[in-house]
Amino acid sequence: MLPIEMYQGIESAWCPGCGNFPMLKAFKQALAELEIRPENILVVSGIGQSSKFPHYVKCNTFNSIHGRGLPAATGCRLANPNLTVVVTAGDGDQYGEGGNHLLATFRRNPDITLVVHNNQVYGLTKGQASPTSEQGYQTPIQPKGVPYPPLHGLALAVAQDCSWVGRGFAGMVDHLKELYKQAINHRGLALLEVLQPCVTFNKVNTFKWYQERVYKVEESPDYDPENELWAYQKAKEWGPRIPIGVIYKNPRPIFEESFAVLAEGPLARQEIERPISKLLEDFY
Amino acid sequence: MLPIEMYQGIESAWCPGCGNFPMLKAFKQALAELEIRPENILVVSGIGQSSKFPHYVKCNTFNSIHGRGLPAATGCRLANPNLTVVVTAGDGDQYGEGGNHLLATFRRNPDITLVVHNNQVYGLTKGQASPTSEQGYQTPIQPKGVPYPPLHGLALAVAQDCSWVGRGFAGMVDHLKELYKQAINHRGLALLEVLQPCVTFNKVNTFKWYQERVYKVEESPDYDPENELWAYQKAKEWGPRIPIGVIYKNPRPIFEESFAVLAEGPLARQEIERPISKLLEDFY
Amino acid sequence: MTIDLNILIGGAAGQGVHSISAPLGKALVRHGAHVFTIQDYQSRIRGGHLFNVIRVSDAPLSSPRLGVDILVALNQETLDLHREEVSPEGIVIYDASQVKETPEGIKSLALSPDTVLPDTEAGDIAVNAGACGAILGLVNVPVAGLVSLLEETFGAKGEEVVGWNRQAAQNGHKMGKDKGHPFSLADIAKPAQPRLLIAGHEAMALGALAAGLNFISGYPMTPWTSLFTAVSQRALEWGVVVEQAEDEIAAMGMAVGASFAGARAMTGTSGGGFCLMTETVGLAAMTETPLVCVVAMRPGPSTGLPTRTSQGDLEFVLFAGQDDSPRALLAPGTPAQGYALTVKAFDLAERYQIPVFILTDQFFADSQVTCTAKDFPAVKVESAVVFGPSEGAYERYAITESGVSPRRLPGFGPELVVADSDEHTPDGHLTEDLEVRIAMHDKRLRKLKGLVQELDGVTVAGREDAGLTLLCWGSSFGPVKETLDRLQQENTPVRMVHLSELWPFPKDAVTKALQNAEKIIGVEGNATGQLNRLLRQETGITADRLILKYDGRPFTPEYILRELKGQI
Amino acid sequence: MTIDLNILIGGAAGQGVHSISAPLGKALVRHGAHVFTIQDYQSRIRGGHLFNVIRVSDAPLSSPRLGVDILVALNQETLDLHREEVSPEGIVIYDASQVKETPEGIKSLALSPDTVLPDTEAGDIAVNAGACGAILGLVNVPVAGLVSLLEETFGAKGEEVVGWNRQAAQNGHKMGKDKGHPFSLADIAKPAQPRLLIAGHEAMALGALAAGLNFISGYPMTPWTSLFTAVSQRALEWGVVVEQAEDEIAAMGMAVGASFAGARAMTGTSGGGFCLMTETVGLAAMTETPLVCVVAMRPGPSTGLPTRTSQGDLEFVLFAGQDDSPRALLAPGTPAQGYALTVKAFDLAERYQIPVFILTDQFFADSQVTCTAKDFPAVKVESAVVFGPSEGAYERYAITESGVSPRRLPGFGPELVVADSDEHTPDGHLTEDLEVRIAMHDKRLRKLKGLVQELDGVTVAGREDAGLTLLCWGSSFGPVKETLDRLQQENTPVRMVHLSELWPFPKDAVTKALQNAEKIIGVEGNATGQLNRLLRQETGITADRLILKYDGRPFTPEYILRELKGQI
Ligand SMILES: Cc1ncc(C[n+]2csc(CCOP(=O)(O)OP(=O)(O)O)c2C)c(N)n1
Ligand SMILES: Cc1ncc(C[n+]2csc(CCOP(=O)(O)OP(=O)(O)O)c2C)c(N)n1
Ligand code: SF4
Ligand code: SF4
Ligand SMILES: [Mg+2]
Ligand SMILES: [Mg+2]
Repeated sequence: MLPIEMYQGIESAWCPGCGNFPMLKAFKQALAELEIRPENILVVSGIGQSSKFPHYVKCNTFNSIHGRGLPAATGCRLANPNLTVVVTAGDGDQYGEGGNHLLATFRRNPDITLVVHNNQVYGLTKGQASPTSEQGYQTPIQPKGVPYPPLHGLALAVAQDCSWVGRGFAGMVDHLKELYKQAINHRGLALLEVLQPCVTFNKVNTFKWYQERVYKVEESPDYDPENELWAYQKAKEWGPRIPIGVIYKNPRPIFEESFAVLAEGPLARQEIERPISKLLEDFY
Repeated sequence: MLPIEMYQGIESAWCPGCGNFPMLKAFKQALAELEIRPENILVVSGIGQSSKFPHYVKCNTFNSIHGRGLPAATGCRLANPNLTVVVTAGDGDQYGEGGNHLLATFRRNPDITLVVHNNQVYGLTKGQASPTSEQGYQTPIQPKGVPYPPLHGLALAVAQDCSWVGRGFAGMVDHLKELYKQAINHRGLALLEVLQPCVTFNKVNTFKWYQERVYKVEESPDYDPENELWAYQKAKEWGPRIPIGVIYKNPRPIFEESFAVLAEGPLARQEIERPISKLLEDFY
Repeated sequence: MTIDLNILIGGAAGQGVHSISAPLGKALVRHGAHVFTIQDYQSRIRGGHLFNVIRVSDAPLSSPRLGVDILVALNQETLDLHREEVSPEGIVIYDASQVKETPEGIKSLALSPDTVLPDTEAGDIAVNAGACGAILGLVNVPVAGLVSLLEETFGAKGEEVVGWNRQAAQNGHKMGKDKGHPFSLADIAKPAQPRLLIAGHEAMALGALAAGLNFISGYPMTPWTSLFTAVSQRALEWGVVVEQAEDEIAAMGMAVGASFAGARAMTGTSGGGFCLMTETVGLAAMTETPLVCVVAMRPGPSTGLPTRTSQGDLEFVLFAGQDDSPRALLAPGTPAQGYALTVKAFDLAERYQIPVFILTDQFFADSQVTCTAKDFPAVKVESAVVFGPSEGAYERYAITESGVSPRRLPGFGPELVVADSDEHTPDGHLTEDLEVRIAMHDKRLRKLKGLVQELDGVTVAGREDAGLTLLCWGSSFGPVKETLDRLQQENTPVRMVHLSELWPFPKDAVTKALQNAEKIIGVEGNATGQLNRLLRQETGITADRLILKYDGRPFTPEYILRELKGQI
Repeated sequence: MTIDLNILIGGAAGQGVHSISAPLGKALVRHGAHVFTIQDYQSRIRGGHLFNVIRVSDAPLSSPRLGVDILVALNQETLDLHREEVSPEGIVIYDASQVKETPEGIKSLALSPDTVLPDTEAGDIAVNAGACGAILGLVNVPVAGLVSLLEETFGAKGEEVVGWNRQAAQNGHKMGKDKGHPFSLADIAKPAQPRLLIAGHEAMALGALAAGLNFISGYPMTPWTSLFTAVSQRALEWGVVVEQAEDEIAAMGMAVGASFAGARAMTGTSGGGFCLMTETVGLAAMTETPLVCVVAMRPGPSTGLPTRTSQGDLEFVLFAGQDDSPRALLAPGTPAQGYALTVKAFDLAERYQIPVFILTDQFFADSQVTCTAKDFPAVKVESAVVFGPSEGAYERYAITESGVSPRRLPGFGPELVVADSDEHTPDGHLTEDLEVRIAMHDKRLRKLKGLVQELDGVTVAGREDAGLTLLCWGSSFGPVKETLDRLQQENTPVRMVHLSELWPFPKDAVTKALQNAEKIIGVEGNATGQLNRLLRQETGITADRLILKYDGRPFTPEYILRELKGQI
């Protein structure tokens, strides 16, 4: 285990009490326990409160644009398969603006850990509805409430054969840390959605609200994360009881393996020799 | 029943034998039987072979840009809820470029019939892989074959509580016509995916290939389209047997109903009176 | 102007800076003062540092200025950061429960929940309403106006809260008064007609509503969000369909669809989101669908400084989308222009069947300016849609001299409306015919000929014979205007030319305004002089020098004057 | 040139037009002729009308021209559409099984499966290879070269297919020969060095590979697809990672990510897709990530004419993305330039850490030109990345005089690489500091100063003292060059100035090239003269007249000469 201080980033700009803080703690703890040194990890993000996350961890960082963490991260993996790549995304970032990349990335199954900070709200832009906001949730844009039901990120993942699907809760740091570790260790795309209370804007889905509802799914008598139908049902369970833990495990080949050239390591280390005379042969 | 000739559009530019032709026939037949006159229907499309469809039907048409049929169609419904709105999309168009709108539209549930012409290939751009191309399918861009498995459009729809989900086959025109009728009559978002052989580029998923695999799901002894789990399993069934027919029915309120102003009919017919003195009151 | 007071209220995000400045500004306007406010905030929700500045005068104001007369410090950081700016006669009001190092060498007034409202649980309310009251006390304005305002504002929160506010305001007022009146507004007379205090985006929201807007779609993005919110808050009352889209592509796509089907539609965003809309700009142009789109600028490139101001998207918006396509581009400089140009945007979009863009920025969006009802003339909403039976076959894209074809809506009669993003025949179907292509492309671009006749938006001020002309556009109007006023007061002759209607470029009007200019200095909120490039491209005229600002903060007269040193 | 033959091969999509023109062009080049080909096709897969034109000469060719000497009509429509263009001495070869109305008043040769390869099931092969052979027969070129070419091409399809091709070619050759040799290429000498026939996008694919490309992502879109395909087809052999993205946003995002992590990355698209990439242009600029992006233009607005040519996206690409950000923009005019500028693009991107754009179009992409190996000089790939231990703390965005900071890659040592789309400190973390903002924005834009020193790309041809200068850019090079040659042959003095490196605008070189120009006529493939606006903006110089074309078809010397009538 490495010292957790090793991962100290710059000072955060989050609100006091934000659910992002325990996530940060759990994440650093996970890295320390996995003994992944700062220089070997790359955290990619979009834009949002959650996307400031990599600045607060000492690591390689690519803080990209709203909704576009996944394409950038996929490119990184395709250039250097030695990097441990984590994407930290907001619920708006990934399920709203970036939804199309989510669909495609499920198919690709790159070796990326995708952490969706689900606070059921747009934090950074001051409290508009996110795709996971509950129906009826009132916002400055929808004073009568969001007119339709939320998106089911985990169910989409299962339906699309995502190779690892889990949910954590920022209010349970140790449990969350273990999930981070499993997700990072998983070879392939791991979607880890974290219930992350936004203490400033979301007055409905608070720490207390989640606390009253979450349960550790691995403690269920019928726990069966390799069973797609079981996983699908758990992924859709959202109400008086909300499951947290590993919901689906579906080992599949990773996308990077389909490129022979990547077997030789990072592209930046490979010699490039392409004699123009050979290239021209087709055109005589 | 209206005469089918009423729906005669301009001459088509599709390849002879294309699966789009029987779709066109079934669609016109459905309109004729439903007695929807050309002026009361609006067909919206993106860009692709399938998106030329509305030109070949006599109707109001909004042929938009690649992947963006749904947003435009949603806007149309929100301006005039009297219009019968159908979107004709390609598999690339809707599951590739337009995937994010699909996710959001499932949630909204506008009263739109979304027809995805699934030929498992990019037709108009000459045979590249589409999101539904089978793993291993060889294309000019992927000479070794598509490296990952296809997208499961119908399973995504079920997972996201789409209010009507069905699949048709261009090789079974009467069955398809009935599906068009049901989808159009359904109040809410109806996703009708049609297996539409591309005789020019897709030499794998041919009429014959589909013919050997499709079966009418409504004839299954356990047929139960109002049961989500059953629907989910059928939506994922793709192999030696491929179900066609109505797969999921999940009646839900339509999104347009959440706007009081639309209860008064099309926006273009409503008087607008906003005295500036009233508007200014907040600012004194 | 005989009075010119700058009140800076600062603290951490979440501490209540707006709760002080909002009622204070209004109370001062109701009292009869002219007020101009700006907001300066970081891209964070709690903590950090933000401030509002309320400038107060007995004469009309159009700009912020440097310097502070009354500093309200809700925390230590505010005091540390702004103490230097306070004028020697100034005063510091501070929250003594937060500020640990008492300001020295300057008059000061400590407030805290304990001193303003002892023995209550009013907390922040005490300091916020107390500071408001104290400021009014300091400037010798009766507290009654503020009290009734607080009653209006907090009425819904119950009698206890209203009571706290009332009491805190009164107690604060007394504490302020006890300090004497270093700055007195007592002599300001109430105007015959009440004035209003309104921000640029608010004025545009009213313009849109007055112009008949009944559909708005958008995706949140600072600084566009304030306009989206201002409309949405009024949507239920006025029957506007509002939809928050999944992304900007959908926001624009829905607006185009809605407009096609008969709505008076608007969308908007900021630079990053506009990137995602550019494809649909072409769709609107090609399908000849009316559309109003607001682009609220902020510094880039990329995410840049999300909550700051910029004038950096002029060329981008002008040329966004593939190939040549017709559009109009407006950029208001004041709330009154914001209102008028929004109304004009809807009208041009409707009559020319094109996308019309309005460029704003954070400075314009958030700055409140004192206006009168006359700045907001009533609007007659006119539709250019054709209803009723047609003579002969209907062609959506009939070739006409003006480039504009009679527009019908789908579903309102037997005429079919066929629209296509591909090049198309007059009846809307796709074609690859060479002649039709040329005719259609010409037809679309011909609209610019009519459009340019309707544009002008050139405001000229100052001395005709001045050797120096300041050229600016959009939100820089106010700071440049005040620069001009100050120079004229010093008897330095100077002129200004401000453009608010930028495309199709009003060549004739601009050339006329600039033809006798001896020396032109461009003033722009970007790093390269985008308007100046456009000017040269369109007229051959080019500025002799540029005064540029791209630190995300608005121009001030002081900044411009400093840059002008040696030029006059 | 003493020989100038135009061979037009037309039919419905799917009939085999390419199967005739591809081997024919190659065979003629191997024979020693100069060949220039164009493709004209509709946005459909089967049916409709498409044609290729193969122009053949004994002298170098750079342009298509009007007129037809040999018309190959695979169907009636081709005959009907192009009969008029055939010169009186011309000849029509037609597929008698498809063409029902025999051409009259002109020499003709009927082919059909039955006459070329009776009693086989060769079908289309008979007519396709037969027509190839017939043309060689007509122009008096031995058939052996064609036969071995067909053997190479169809070898993989088995002996039967090869045999049919061989036989059909020989039979066709005889049939052609029997018509006599209205046009003889017999005197053309084989060049000392073999020549090659290559299209613009193919040359760029080679340039990219030679420059060390090892990552390409894209989404299909005509005419960009041909470049994406040309690279992908060679990817396995040369170790290039290829990914077809879900949309253009992802295509560009992946390329930026890959480049950040150390790949030499490229992406591309056409106008509509580029709209979706514009946000990521800013990301690349802000994070200072090298990137080569090809924008293959086609007529718009919006979907427009998807398979046609255009020069309409110059301003769009130049100003795409919010606020001012550094970039370079190149636009090759010939395959040789396409190769060289692609190599240059990778080099500039790498050294300046910016996005570099290459503008092409359908005409450039698909036109094959006869070249020699000398047009494709070997490339030494140089990386500007820093490896190895650092001295002191590593700052990704260290402020430097050139604006370029030492670039490291994540995961290659203890130095952390922190990149951010927000405004950031030298070590990459987000900041709202005003001074840092100014310093960073200046630093980024400072790169343009170095860049402009490296650009030139001004080709001047013709008589220095000519009264008339034709100004053009990108793919119009060839047609303008031939216009010049023809005018000079008639002893009309004329000059041309062609620009292939457009941003940062090489002001000095262009001003120098144009300073003595008496009359400038701009030749551009768009409706408004985009280069001319840029020229005026950057230099104050403006064309006296514009010759514009926006019907989706390439310029021809005939078109330009016609438009020039009365101007010289
Ligand atoms: C293209 C684009 N659109 C919009 C924005 C504005 N924006 C910044 S963050 C954000 C949403 C934040 O919500 P979420 O992703 O849920 O993250 P959170 O702040 O809640 O962690 C938005 C809309 C942007 N930066 N870029
Ligand atoms: C933004 C954008 N990207 C790419 C294209 C090019 N394009 C046109 S159609 C098409 C895909 C066609 O495939 P699909 O949607 O499956 O329709 P099909 O032709 O197979 O019916 C593509 C990529 C485009 N028009 N616009
Ligand atoms: S706004 Fe919400 S999500 Fe953002 S930092 Fe504050 S509490 Fe956290
Ligand atoms: S390419 Fe395929 S999908 Fe397109 S028209 Fe031809 S057969 Fe149909
Ligand atoms: Mg969120
Ligand atoms: Mg398809």
